Amino acid sequence: MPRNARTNALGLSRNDYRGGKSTLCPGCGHDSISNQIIRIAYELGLEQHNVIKMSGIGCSSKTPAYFLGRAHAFNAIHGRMPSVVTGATTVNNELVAMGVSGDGDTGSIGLGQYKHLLRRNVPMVYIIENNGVYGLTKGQFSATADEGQFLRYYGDNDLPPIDLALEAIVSNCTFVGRSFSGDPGQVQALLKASIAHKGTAVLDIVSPCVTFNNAPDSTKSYPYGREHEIPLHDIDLLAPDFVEEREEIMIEDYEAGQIIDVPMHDGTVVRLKKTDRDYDPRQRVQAIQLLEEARMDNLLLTGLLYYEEPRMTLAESENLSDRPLTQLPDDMLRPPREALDNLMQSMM
Amino acid sequence: MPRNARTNALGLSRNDYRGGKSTLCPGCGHDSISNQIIRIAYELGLEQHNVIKMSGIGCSSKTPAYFLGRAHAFNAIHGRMPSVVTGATTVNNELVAMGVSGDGDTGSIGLGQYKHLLRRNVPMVYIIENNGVYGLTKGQFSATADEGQFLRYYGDNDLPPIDLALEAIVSNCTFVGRSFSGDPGQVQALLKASIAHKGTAVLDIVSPCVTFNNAPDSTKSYPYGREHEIPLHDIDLLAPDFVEEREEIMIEDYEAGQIIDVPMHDGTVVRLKKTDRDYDPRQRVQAIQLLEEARMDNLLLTGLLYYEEPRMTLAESENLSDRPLTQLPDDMLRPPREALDNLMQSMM
Amino acid sequence: MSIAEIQQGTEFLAEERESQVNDFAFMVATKNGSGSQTSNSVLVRSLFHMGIPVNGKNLFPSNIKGLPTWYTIRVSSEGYIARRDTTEIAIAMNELTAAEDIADLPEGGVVILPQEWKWGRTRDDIIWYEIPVKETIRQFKIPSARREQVGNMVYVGVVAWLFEIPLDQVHRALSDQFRGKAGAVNMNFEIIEAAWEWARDNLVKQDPYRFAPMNLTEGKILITGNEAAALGAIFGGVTFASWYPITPSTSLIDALLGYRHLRKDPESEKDTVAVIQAEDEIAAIGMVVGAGWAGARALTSTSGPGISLMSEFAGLAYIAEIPVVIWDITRMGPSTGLPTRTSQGDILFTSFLGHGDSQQVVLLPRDPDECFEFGWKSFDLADTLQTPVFVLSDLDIGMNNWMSEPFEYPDRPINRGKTLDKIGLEEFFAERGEWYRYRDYDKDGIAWRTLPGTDHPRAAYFTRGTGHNDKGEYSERSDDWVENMERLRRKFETARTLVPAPEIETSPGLRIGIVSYGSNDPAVQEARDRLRADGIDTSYLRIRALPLKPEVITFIEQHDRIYVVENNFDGQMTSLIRIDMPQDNSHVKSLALGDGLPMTPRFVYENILSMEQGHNAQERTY
Amino acid sequence: MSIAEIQQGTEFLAEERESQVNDFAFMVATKNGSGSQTSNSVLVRSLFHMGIPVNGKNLFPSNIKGLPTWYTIRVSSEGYIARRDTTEIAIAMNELTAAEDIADLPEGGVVILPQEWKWGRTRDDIIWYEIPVKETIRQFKIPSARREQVGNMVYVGVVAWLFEIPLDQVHRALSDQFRGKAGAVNMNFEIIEAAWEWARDNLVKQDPYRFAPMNLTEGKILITGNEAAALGAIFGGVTFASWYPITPSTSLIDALLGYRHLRKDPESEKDTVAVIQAEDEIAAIGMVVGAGWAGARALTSTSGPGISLMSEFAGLAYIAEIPVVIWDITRMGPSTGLPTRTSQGDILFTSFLGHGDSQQVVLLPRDPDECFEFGWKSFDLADTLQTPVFVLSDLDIGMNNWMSEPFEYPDRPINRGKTLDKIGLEEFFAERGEWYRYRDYDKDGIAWRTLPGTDHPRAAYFTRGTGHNDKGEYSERSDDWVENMERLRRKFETARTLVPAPEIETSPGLRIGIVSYGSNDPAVQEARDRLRADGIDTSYLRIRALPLKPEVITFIEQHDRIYVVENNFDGQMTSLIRIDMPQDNSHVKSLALGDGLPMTPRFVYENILSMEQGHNAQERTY
Ligand SMILES: Cc1ncc(C[n+]2csc(CCOP(=O)(O)OP(=O)(O)O)c2C)c(N)n1
Ligand SMILES: Cc1ncc(C[n+]2csc(CCOP(=O)(O)OP(=O)(O)O)c2C)c(N)n1
Ligand code: SF4
Ligand code: SF4
Ligand SMILES: [Mg+2]
Ligand SMILES: [Mg+2]
Repeated sequence: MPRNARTNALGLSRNDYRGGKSTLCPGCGHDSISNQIIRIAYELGLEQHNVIKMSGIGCSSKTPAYFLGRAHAFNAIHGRMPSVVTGATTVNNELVAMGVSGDGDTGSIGLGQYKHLLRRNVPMVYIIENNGVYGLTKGQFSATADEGQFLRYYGDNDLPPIDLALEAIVSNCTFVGRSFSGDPGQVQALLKASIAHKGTAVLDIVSPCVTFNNAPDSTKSYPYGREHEIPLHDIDLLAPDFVEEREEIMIEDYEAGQIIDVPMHDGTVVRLKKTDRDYDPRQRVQAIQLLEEARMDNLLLTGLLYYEEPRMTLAESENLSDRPLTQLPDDMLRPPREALDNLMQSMM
Repeated sequence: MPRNARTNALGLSRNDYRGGKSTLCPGCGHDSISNQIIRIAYELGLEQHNVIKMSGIGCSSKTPAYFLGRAHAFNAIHGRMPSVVTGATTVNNELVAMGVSGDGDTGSIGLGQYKHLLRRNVPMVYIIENNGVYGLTKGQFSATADEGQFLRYYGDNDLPPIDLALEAIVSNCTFVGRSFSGDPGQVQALLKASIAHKGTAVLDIVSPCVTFNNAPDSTKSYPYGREHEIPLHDIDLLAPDFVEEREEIMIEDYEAGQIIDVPMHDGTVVRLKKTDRDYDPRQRVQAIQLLEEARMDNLLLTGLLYYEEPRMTLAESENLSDRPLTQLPDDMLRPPREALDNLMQSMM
Repeated sequence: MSIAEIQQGTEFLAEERESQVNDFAFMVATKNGSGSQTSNSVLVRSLFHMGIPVNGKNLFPSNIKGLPTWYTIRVSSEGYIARRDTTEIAIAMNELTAAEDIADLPEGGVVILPQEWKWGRTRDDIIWYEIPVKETIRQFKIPSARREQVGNMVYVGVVAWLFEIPLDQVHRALSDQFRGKAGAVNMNFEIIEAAWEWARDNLVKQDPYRFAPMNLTEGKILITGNEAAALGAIFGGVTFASWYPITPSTSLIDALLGYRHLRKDPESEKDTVAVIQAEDEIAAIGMVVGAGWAGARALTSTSGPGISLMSEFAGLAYIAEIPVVIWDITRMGPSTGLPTRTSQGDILFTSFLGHGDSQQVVLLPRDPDECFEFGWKSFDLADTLQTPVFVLSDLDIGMNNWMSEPFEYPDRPINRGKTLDKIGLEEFFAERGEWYRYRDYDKDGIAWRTLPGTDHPRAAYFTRGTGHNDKGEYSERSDDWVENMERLRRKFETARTLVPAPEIETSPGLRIGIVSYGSNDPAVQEARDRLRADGIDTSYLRIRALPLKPEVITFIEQHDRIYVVENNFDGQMTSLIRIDMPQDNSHVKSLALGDGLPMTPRFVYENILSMEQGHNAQERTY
Repeated sequence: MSIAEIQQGTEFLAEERESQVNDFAFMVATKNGSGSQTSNSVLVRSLFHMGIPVNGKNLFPSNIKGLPTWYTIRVSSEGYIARRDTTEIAIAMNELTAAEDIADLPEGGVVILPQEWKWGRTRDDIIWYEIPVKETIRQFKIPSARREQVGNMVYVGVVAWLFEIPLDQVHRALSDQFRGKAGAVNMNFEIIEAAWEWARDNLVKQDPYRFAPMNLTEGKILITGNEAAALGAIFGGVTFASWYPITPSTSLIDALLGYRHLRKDPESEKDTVAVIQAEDEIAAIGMVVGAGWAGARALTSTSGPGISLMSEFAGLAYIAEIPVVIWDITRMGPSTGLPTRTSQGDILFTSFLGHGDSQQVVLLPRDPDECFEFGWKSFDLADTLQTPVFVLSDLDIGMNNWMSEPFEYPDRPINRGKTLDKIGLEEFFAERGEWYRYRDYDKDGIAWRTLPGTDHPRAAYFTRGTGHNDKGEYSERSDDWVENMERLRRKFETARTLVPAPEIETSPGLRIGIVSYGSNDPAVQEARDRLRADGIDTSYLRIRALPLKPEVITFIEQHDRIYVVENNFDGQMTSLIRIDMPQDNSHVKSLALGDGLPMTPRFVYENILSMEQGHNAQERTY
């Protein structure tokens, strides 16, 4: 879809995908991510009434108020968004769930729920707006803060950071991306791909907090990100009609230095074009190794870090009816009188 | 110390290291682990008054009542033992903390606390008595249950198991062992080494639940363990006087197929003797790879999976006084009158 | 019996022993995990099929195998099903507790115990039957894994002979128990027969107790409260359940799984009830809140520690107005407490669950029948009120088999409350020209909601636990906050009109009233009969829900003396009554038990009797 | 002012305006994060140094930058420091709220606003001062990052000229504020001077308000409750704190970190106070429980959502008898609610925190002075009672600067309660021949404890949240359970004797009583003065702790009419009183505010006045 079209396939303008006015600090990375969501939703022609915007508590978690104003939203409690999405998507499998969380929300209080959500493969896009700090409570260390970082009241951070992408891979997440809010093109590409993914897609996006953690030596700052970001590949999204029909989804073999096509379940194809390094995101141990390297060398490697043919979603492994459970007619919600009578009879 | 000595260096008999009578099911793997704790505590001549036994809730978490009857103990609430130990060891750095937990206690409800404890490097031995099932609540799947496992009421388990040793490595734990309660010798060796370790030492011990999960096809059963256990090495503990004096603790280079000596901070040395495969537990990515292999091939690889020169404990990184904070005299607990007066003056 | 009681003595028992046919209690002491549950169930079912009103209460430890466990069975020709705290007969199968079990017997009591212990007769005021447990099973080829369980059939056979349970009833009960699996039925029945024959040939009946067929259980069923609750949920349209295992609530979910087949999608044969084991109770209620928000009928089931963990989400659901149903099968707290003992100790905490100004709606079923009823009604109520509905059952109701009338099919269609679908929303707009999520169009405090997925450009709204105006917009304005809180209070008053009314039994002129709730009902009823026999006539009000209905206060005002009977330590319902009752209520006495065991008629009877006697002694100068 | 009030009208203000010197209030409306806090603090400090009783209350949004924020400053020659809900003067620096800010002014009020808005004079019954904000700072070379903050100094200069604050006082306040950093002080002072000069040269004073030096603040300090609490903890021997960030409790921990230097180990210069940021509030209280158990003086500080999350551990600490101190700097709930608004809405929930029969000890400080006092006393109390002690402060006390007497050094040595060290234990054994952890040797419900690490072979005991006997052994026996609960009740009654007594002001013959607690105190005091001026004399009882002391009930009984003033929606203290008061209390009226703002004298005064007038109209047929 051309970017300058006035309306999209649904006849909606980009404005129709906006939300309320942001109340975040001017320049906050989170606002930029909201904008990319607005843009790709418009471009993909997302039906907002089927979208649910989910979040916890934090500056990041406020953002669902600032995009897709026509979608239902649930700004829940701190760190527990994963369970809320799990419930909502299980009872209505037609919903497209977009979750927004922070590094505190996911990495500190929410770590347990995050890991268990991933284990269950709850179908959703899970966006972590990672700034290494608690924005809303005014600048404490989060669990992704750099080791050795200094903050006025809290002194040095001597604890190693949690890598939420690595945690996702270890928890058998089948789609793990990392990006930088200062790289809107990549954020958009990953967002589009993640929406096409069946199951949980994690996007860990470095999103600087201009108020509390934007010093150039912080790995979560704009200056650092701009200087150190290393995209692993260029990402393109190819529409379904682009590729030949295939019966079964399969992953092509990787040819070094070339192109990797990752077909999604909805028919789109994520095309990864090699940049500097040869990297195939479809190898678990290699992905872990990459992150280990990134950790040791303090690199901001971005792109699709890990991808795997999606396993069953939670609703599938629970063998649930294909119809949304929220839309069952009354006669499917209450067995007939005879069913009860028979049961009672058998208990006498 | 010879095993048949009547008393140990403290003049105590092995009996003095026992606790109350176990109320677990006869044959429960957990009882065997309690016995190994009794044995090594006796052999090491542990001073029980400095030991604290910590646990959550579960059959496993009951066991501290069954060993070291002269040690203080805290049987806390389900899944939250890590935070309780963190508090206790931080305020009294002379305590030797032995935590016992279950796979449900640690892997389900407690996963967040477990990961954050590891991140903080709280000095303790963290024993997971892993049976893949909730024993005390009568046989539900835990988060370490095998994928595809079947239980009567709950059907098939379609979720991938959490590997608590892998989680530990990813969380920067510096001592990660795995064992099998049916291999008492190895359990003892690992227990001794873990007590000598400074920082969190995790022992993930497969400990069959004979009542709810002992079918031969369960990877957490006795039959399976007996058939499939592959020790990565033989482990010996060498007393401090055995080795040459060294100024600085350092890790020797690994010579393939030979012996690895891992010196501990208290002067003991953990000696690993190669068995079938060449494995050096001091390489993070290699350790992760090993676990990935174990996962794919359903192997029960046991031994010291990962070891790293310990980083600062929580109390160290907090720059706390070396004296136990619980033993400060009153004049160190309350600044003098002038201190308050001066402050007040400055606020007028 | 070593579950020592706080009430002393056994006089009550001696007094009340009106008949020795179908009017006594016995107790089976075994070891946990030894399979005695099966034997005891067989006994209960046999008696039930003989038409004798019976109850069985399992007093089990928090342990899987080996610790002492007791099972008390009471028969009553008058239909009383409350727990009796002393039993005439002890089947002492656990050597570790036998001394206490025997000591606790009343004069003239009966003990049945294994011969092989060579116990000796340590009391001469009771009747002794020594039976050959080991020897009996030795005659049979029994797989060693089964031997312990099957050994418990020996006392079944002896009991059958001694107290006259026809063997065909025992056989029928066995078939029920093993769902007709012939192998198991036969193996067990053989033992029972052998023991029966041994008893016939070797024992001399010395005691006066026996069972005789009646027809008082006809048309009745035997069921646990947790099964009933699950069944109620199935007929109430539950589509989502999330839970974390915890005794004594687990069997509710087990039953839900067991009844899921009643609700298969007829086309695909797939499930329409999602049941998810969460990683803890925070996640369990979080999922339920997400599901309820999305439009499911969602429940979770837990017990005390889980209720504590659910506090934060309960507050969110309260202020964000999400319909969810939360079962608390209460066990003894605080903290882990006594995980396998009953209690009514969560009622005060739950009714204010969540920080800040919150008040929760609570239903209080008395038995499996009401568990079934509230099982489906709770969803209608939650949807109607758009708020969490707590159902506080307890271990006694939830895990013990209760005699019950068969359940009645719901008498009204499913009520989804003020939920607008696409068409409803269009009509709403047509009628009123607007729709705002939290606007009180009907002045009952309940606003109209839409569900995610509603295909209408103005269907969406923003749900949050932070301050908002009636449009659902974020707001920190004091006036918006207060307006919303005022509407929630209006809604709570609407709730007061909608929750089940108390059951009241009274007649003009009565001056003494008993107030109680939940599982205490049988004990209160029986105590009232006994008090009546002693010339003390009482009214009775059984509370069925919070907020308290005005009837409760009126009832209390209308009586000179009120006894609030409840099974917790602090008299929590008394506190809740006082909060709603600024007028003098010093005539309200709290009769609170809180010892972990089901309420007994004796506790109620003796306490009221002595207080009333004291009162009379003071010549009404009270 | 757009923080709309539920109380209507401004008449109260007009009535009470006795003097226009040192007796009025003004309000600064700005945008959050614009640095106006500094300017407002400078104003408050200047007035304080002038000897004028002053308070400043910050009404800020839950946002980092940009949303409207208000700061109200009130001066009172009579020393009143309660919030006034209407202000005579508005410094309208936020164009988005200016319309409302201006509309809210009373007749004769004053507005100060930027010239550059070209607002026009939309009311002719108030006085307008347009000031050149942008132009003034344009004269200076100010780094762009600082420009916004420094812009706020313009109104400081104008206020100083208009209402006569000597510039040297302003300079001193600036130095305090910037801790003497000359660069910052000078830069800001230059702007202030320029604005002052502009005002002198261009404005014509038209309003009657002005400040005049007094000596009413001499020897007093200005401090927030959270700083005071931290300081109290430092002098109370805190050795461990764990917390999770949450407004408005975070600054307590920040202050603790700031004061840690007072407690360095003299030898190693290392810290003796561990402060750990936990991953959430469950972990925070878990660590504190572990530390308290091990023998530390341990605290956590949180607000509503954290209290909810702490429920389960609170119950464990209660039953396992672990001394810990939990500060709840209350904000508006339920749920996330209004995170930056004050409330007293957690008191009911907290006092029963945890499922099962639990009752918690709660302290209720009224101001920073009591925060300091309870800061150290809470540890003595927790150690003495071996139980969690909750201190319920609130956002108003915690985050606003209050005028206070300087704090008094603790008047008694540290009291570790019944803690036995090695020698103590030996003596105990020598004396009594035994020691059991939970045995009630002294019949006050409090048993003797040992700490881990005590070098004595019989020092160890087993701590658990499950049933135990008085030896600390696991027990599921009903008698053990009940015995333990009875002891805990005895302990709670001991607590009742030990917690701080209420403060009572009364004289014989008074028939009207006010009951209140916490931060409402200044409002109540001022309202009483006004009521007295209207001929309505009142007694006053200020509750300082739960459980309620008998004095509270006696006080209520002794008065004909009681007004319970509190800052929550449900009148939670009224409920707590009713629970303890079976006798008639229909003469108790709940005056509950709950709009997120600090209590005002007007709310108290007007409500009592109208009820009393209504009462008189009814000729005492009330
Ligand atoms: C239970 C609970 N504890 C604490 C808080 C306070 N709180 C609000 S947001 C937040 C941290 C937010 O950090 P992050 O998730 O990284 O989001 P950011 O603001 O940085 O985008 C905290 C601690 C809360 N709302 N609830
Ligand atoms: C908050 C809470 N939820 C649930 C329970 C019930 N519960 C007790 S033990 C247990 C699981 C124990 O499993 P695991 O940790 O694997 O120990 P195991 O018994 O298998 O050794 C559960 C769910 C509880 N005690 N507390
Ligand atoms: S405080 Fe940081 S995270 Fe929050 S809105 Fe401002 S820049 Fe963004
Ligand atoms: S149930 Fe399983 S885990 Fe528990 S004691 Fe028995 S064998 Fe051990
Ligand atoms: Mg953040
Ligand atoms: Mg387990």
